[in-house]
Amino acid sequence: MPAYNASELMICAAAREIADGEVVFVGMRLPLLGFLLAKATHAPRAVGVYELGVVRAETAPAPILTMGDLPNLHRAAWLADTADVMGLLQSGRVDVSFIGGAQVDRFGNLNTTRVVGAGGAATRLPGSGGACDLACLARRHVIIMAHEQRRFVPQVDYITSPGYGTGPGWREREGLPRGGPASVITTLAVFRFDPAICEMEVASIHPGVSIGELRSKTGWPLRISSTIIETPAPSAAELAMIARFDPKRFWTGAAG
Amino acid sequence: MPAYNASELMICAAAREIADGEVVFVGMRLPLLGFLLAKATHAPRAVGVYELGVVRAETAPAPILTMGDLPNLHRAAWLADTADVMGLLQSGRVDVSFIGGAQVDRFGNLNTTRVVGAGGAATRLPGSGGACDLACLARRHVIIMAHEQRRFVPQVDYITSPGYGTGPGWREREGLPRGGPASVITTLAVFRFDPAICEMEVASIHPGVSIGELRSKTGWPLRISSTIIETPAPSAAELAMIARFDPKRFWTGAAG
Amino acid sequence: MASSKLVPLADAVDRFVPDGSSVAAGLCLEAMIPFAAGREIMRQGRRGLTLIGPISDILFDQLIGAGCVARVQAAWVGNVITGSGYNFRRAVESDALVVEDHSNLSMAMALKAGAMGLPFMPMRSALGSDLFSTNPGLRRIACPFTGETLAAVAAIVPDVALIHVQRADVYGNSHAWGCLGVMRDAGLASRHVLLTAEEIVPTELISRDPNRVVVPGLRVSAVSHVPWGAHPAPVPGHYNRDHQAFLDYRDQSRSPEVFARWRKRWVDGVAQPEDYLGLLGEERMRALRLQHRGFSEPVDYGY
Amino acid sequence: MASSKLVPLADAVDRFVPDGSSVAAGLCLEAMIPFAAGREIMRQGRRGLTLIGPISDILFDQLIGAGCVARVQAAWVGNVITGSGYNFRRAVESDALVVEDHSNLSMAMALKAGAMGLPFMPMRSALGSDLFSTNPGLRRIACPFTGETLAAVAAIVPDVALIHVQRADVYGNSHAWGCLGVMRDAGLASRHVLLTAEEIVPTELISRDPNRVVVPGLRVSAVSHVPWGAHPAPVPGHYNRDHQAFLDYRDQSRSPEVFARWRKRWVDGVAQPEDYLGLLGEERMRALRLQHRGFSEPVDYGY
Repeated sequence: MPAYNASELMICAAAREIADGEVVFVGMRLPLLGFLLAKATHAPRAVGVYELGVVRAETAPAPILTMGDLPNLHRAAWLADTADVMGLLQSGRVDVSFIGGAQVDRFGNLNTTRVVGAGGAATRLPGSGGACDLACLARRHVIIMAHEQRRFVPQVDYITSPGYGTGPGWREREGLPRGGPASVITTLAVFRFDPAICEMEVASIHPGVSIGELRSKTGWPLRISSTIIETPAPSAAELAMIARFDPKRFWTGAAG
Repeated sequence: MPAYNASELMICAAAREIADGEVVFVGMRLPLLGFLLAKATHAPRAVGVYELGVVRAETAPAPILTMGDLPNLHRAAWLADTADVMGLLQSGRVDVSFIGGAQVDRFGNLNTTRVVGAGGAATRLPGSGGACDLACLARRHVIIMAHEQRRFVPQVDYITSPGYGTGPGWREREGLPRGGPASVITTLAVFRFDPAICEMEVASIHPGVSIGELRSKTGWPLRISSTIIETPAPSAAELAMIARFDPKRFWTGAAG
Repeated sequence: MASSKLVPLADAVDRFVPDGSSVAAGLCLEAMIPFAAGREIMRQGRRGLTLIGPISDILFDQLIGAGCVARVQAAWVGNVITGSGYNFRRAVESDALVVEDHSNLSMAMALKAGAMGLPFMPMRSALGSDLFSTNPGLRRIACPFTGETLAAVAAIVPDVALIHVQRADVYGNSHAWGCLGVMRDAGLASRHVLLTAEEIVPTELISRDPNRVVVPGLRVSAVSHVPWGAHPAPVPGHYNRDHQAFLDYRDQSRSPEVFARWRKRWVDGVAQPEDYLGLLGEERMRALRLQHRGFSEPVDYGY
Repeated sequence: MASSKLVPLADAVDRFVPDGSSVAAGLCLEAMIPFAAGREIMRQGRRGLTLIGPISDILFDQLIGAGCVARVQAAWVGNVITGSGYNFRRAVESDALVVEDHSNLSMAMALKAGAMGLPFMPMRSALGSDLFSTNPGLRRIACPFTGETLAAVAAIVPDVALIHVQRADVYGNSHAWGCLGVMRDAGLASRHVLLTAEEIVPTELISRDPNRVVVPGLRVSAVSHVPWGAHPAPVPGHYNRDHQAFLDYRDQSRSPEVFARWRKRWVDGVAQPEDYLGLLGEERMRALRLQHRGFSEPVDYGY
């Protein structure tokens, strides 16, 4: 079995969340690589949408670090205004989106704005960008983040990107038209949400990770799916493709 | 004095309503020719805006009958969406606009939608187009129409394009942000509005027209400005320029 | 990788414009009007349509005269250079047609709301007008921040938008240029987009200029190759407006009888889009073709 | 006939960006960021600005670090490829900066309301989020037609928009291409538009393609010729993103002390925009220039 790191495993897991032909609001970093991997493997007809106003069905002709890099604009299917692609999102035409986060709770509420430390001092983070819009408006969204106890908290300090709020019925009451988190891909496991209670549960655990480690790094009593499996490891072919999209290992480097 | 007809006189009067450097929402027919005449004479820096999404500072390179004719798009300053140019209008960046009408009342309310005949039968007209928007949103607007008793009525059958409603304060109460009719150019006279009572009064009377004729063709007691003058007749130079813009006399033909 | 959406116009209309559809057309106002698609709808005898658009020149009048239409949501229906649309007048005056009066801005905002996935948009127009009396999609509201009175316009989501463009590939990617009217928002708002195109071109010709795409291919259901598909309306890059056709139409629509003759000659007698060109004649087409060219400067999307 | 608006960048900033202005920038999000205009604002020691924009990469962090900024209305402030913006963090955590949190969509709709002359726009985003806790321009409303809960976003009307484009004439007519973000609406919304352009070209080159105009010349107050004016952000048709500059900036902004050195070298030490190019060096510029070209197909606006 080829060597891989957590980033590469997460990219492969992200790619699997995309079905062929779906419209994907792509985002940056690992999700971008996951989208490119999906396009190159099982989802060649997936279409990428970027909040800058870009829609593209074909993979960019050269590696990119940001969605605004010129190869991502070259031979795009559509270059429009942010409002135009946000219209696709708001009218329910985006199947799946990806969001990173600094803090998450059991209902998939996500914080990328402001974290309060143990001593009460607040740390300011960059904020929503498009994350709040994706969490509110995509048909489903996938959360990707590092699994650490300070990040998996009983209650987030600020809801930047709404998950299921306080549980069943909350999104409807708030006026959100659809969606909610479908899964959470972390450095340790993949979680899915039980629709009856809107709470995440472990669906697959990464190779070499123990349930005990998972529990110790999660700030609430962890629920485990009765059908839990081991997260499939990346294949040599998948790793080769990821290397092609991130040749300098900018996102998949040692830091993982 | 050169021969001219009522259309040519009205075009000259319309041109005089445009000051140099103003942004003009142009419209069709006589107002279009009035705008072109103004550009060619005293208002070379006037900018034309057309509801199709066209902004142009230079006169079209060939005569046009409709604003969508290709010469009107050639070397335009901006080709955008209707919503974009309507945004200019709605945010108060259009100085003056021109509107035709089938019925008008003393407060400058205009009907181009539905006229009820003497017998009670309704005649359907084309409707607002952009006229309602111009009457609501331009800094001022100019009404151009034939002067007949059936058109100058005590009360219009349908307010397509609001004037001053029922008088002072009405526009503010309705929520209209600005504007109102500045003048009415007819086949017989030019009217302006007394701001104190928001009612039109004769500002100039066309050569050869009597006050009696005006009164007989107006469906309410006519007010006459104390500074009434005779409407200046078109000069030979103006007539030559109009002929250049309407070489086949499509809008300035015998029908007038 | 995608599959072709290129079909004959008759098939596209058959599939995407069933009886009772709401149909947006005339979205560039006076240019690029989808007259060929309109003729195909008449030929197929569609019934009970709702027509949606700001200003469609004589397209709506034709469809109304052919009995295809139950309802119109429009800012202006007539003949742009001659005034009244006689079929429209007859239909309204005989109560055969429901009309919801719009202004150009209210129509633009209704379609923008549809494009944005919103149930309404605010605006400052129409206040004080009688548009409120025929249009249930207009209401007065107070701004939640300033308290000002505004008009709210309900979203319009057409079943299908008929859009004529200069060039498209077989997947529905296309370029349109000129005055764009409400084409962008109407295309994004509609459940289906039916494109007619002057030219079918390779995909790379479109993707070499993605800012020129007005309605993205992923929102397009069918593409049909219809040269002169907007005649007698003008198409930038292809042909000028055929003013004479609009003047002639005034007389050809004055009564139901003369309109029936117009329809027989120009619609029912024309089985294929190509036959229309034969009827039009080469001399007339030559007179309408561009006499002066005006090419854009290329731009570079390299990396 | 119109008069020239071409002025040196220093004059444009001096005249149109006084202390206390609200300034929209970074309107294409990651591309075409007006970094040169930002440096000139720092050089002139502007104070009390409100910065407005969805995602500005490190531009806002620089202006905040230089002490120019009192308030930020933004969706995201940081360094796109490295994460946190350290000057931003320090300023917020020391209460030296007021932040109104937006999402990209709420910012787009706030500027669209400004562009359309409306006091607000509805949207379906942000509901259930804590953006409402810091942003007084967000309220919950009920749709006047459907009764659904929506968010209302108050209009933003910036005093000035800083917009970098590929080419402009001296009157403010310009072409911009690539990903356009919220450039169109922000330009239309703002009281003044200050253009910086890679190239100054004859008017006819612009008017030969009027669909390529994003912000119309009549809304532009000043044009400055600033080649490489968006560096280190990318500009389609001109140069790629200088990733290394963004990586370097992370380290150059970790503390006020190292940021002061960055500022001295890259801002205060650069009196003229041309001097910046000297500092950058020909070798670095060569590496960033386009290696692969990708020209658009011309279109014809003839008649």
